Amino acid sequence: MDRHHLTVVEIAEGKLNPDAALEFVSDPGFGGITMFVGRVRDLNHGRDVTGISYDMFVPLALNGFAEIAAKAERDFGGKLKLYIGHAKGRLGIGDLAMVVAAGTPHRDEAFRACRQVVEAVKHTSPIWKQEHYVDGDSVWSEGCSLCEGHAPAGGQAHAHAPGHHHQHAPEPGR
Amino acid sequence: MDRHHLTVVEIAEGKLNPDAALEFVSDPGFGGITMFVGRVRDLNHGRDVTGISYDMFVPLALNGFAEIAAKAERDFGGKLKLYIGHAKGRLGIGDLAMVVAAGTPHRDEAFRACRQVVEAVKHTSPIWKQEHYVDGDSVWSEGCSLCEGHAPAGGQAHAHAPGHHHQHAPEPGR
Amino acid sequence: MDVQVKLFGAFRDCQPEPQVVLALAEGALVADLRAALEAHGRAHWPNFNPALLARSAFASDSAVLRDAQPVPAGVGMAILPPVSGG
Amino acid sequence: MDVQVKLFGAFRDCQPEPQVVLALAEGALVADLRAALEAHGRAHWPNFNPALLARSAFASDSAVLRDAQPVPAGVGMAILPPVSGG
Repeated sequence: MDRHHLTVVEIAEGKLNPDAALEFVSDPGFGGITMFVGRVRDLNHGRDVTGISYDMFVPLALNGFAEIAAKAERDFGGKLKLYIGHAKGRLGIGDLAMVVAAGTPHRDEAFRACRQVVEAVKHTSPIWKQEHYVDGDSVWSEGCSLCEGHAPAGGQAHAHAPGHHHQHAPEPGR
Repeated sequence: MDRHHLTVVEIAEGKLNPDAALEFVSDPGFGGITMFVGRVRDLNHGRDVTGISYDMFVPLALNGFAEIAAKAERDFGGKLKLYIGHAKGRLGIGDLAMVVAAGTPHRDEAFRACRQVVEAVKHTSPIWKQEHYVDGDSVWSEGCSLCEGHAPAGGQAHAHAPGHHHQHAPEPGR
Repeated sequence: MDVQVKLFGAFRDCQPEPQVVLALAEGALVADLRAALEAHGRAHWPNFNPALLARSAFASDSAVLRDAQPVPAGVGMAILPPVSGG
Repeated sequence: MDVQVKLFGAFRDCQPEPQVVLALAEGALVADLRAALEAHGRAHWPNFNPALLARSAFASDSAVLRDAQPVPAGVGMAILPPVSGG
């Protein structure tokens, strides 16, 4: 699946590279590229954040990225290149947690594919974040359950609206 | 309006820089950045394209970018940084025609602001493109009329849906 | 008064120079400017396309002006064919 | 059979080691693995949160497994709390 680049970057070994993502999804036949960059922000629910640790079950996460990419390819007609990258480890404020880029012939598909992939990664990937606060406290974020009844089988994105926010699950890094 | 960077880049003098756009819309309080990059593609409506010339009425275009940014700021609550850049002159295949980036605290606003701005720039900015073909022919693209009855006064985006394509106006560069 | 009109898009191909100067009565409206440009085009431009002019807007440096508005004095104008940016 | 379960997210804080090994009967289902992990948690983890376990899924390296499915033999398993990537 060389039209899709799927990667997990251990922060101790490197950083996510938006330029590489843009480059990867470029093609002489593509007029539109949409990219999302998720960064660690300094404040969440009124608490001063010093950083976020991302824990991840890497083989399953990469498997899930491949399913997400395959679904996007079906949904957007095959003329699509995708880059899905996520960071792992302890990140500071402003560090890049996630980079998703989609290249397509026309812009509408690029926007929609990028959005769909970002939501699927956030709602189905085995990734957990622990927020670290100025006062020394740390809290694991609540999130989307992968149990039946919460998510469909097959690891695909469940039916959250794009703007969905969990009542039970604030999304601290975003 | 230092939260918004609005620029027209003459291709003879430089290129649009996606890195600079990402950098500009970054902020310690922002968790989401969405960027759109429009590139010249090699084929349109079955004709082999060798390049596109962008003609532009620069002062009015920059004025329009400022109106588009002001509207986005109203619509997305003020916590928003925007970069709007467009190229001018004769571009080759793969050259960047347009870069729009939006940074916001949460990703939903970043996606929606970026999309809204891209559509507004495409539908209301005084920018014209002339496609150049392998056979030496050149054609000015049809597009959105700015006359009353076609577009509202005030230079804001008219009521096209995001996925809108003109029947009378193929969008060759996208 | 003389009004300079900058040409854009397909109007660039009507003549080598990027603008025309048209004579209008004092207090002329944008509709009068449109009529004057149409008369000029029919008289001087072999490839003039009246249908394109009908779909084109007039603008100053800072705003699109409607047919019922007066042509501002001492300001350069522009003729804007349908746009296709990005 | 012995089944290794890797711990993720908040379960990381239950013990220093990143996995537990649980003894299950041959042919055990994921539901049995869930019960065994709950018993282990109640017995050994002072900060064990049964409500979190109830919202957590079990998975192999390649797929999330449902409670009615058998635990695959000879494969490492993982306990996945609700996810919050990105």
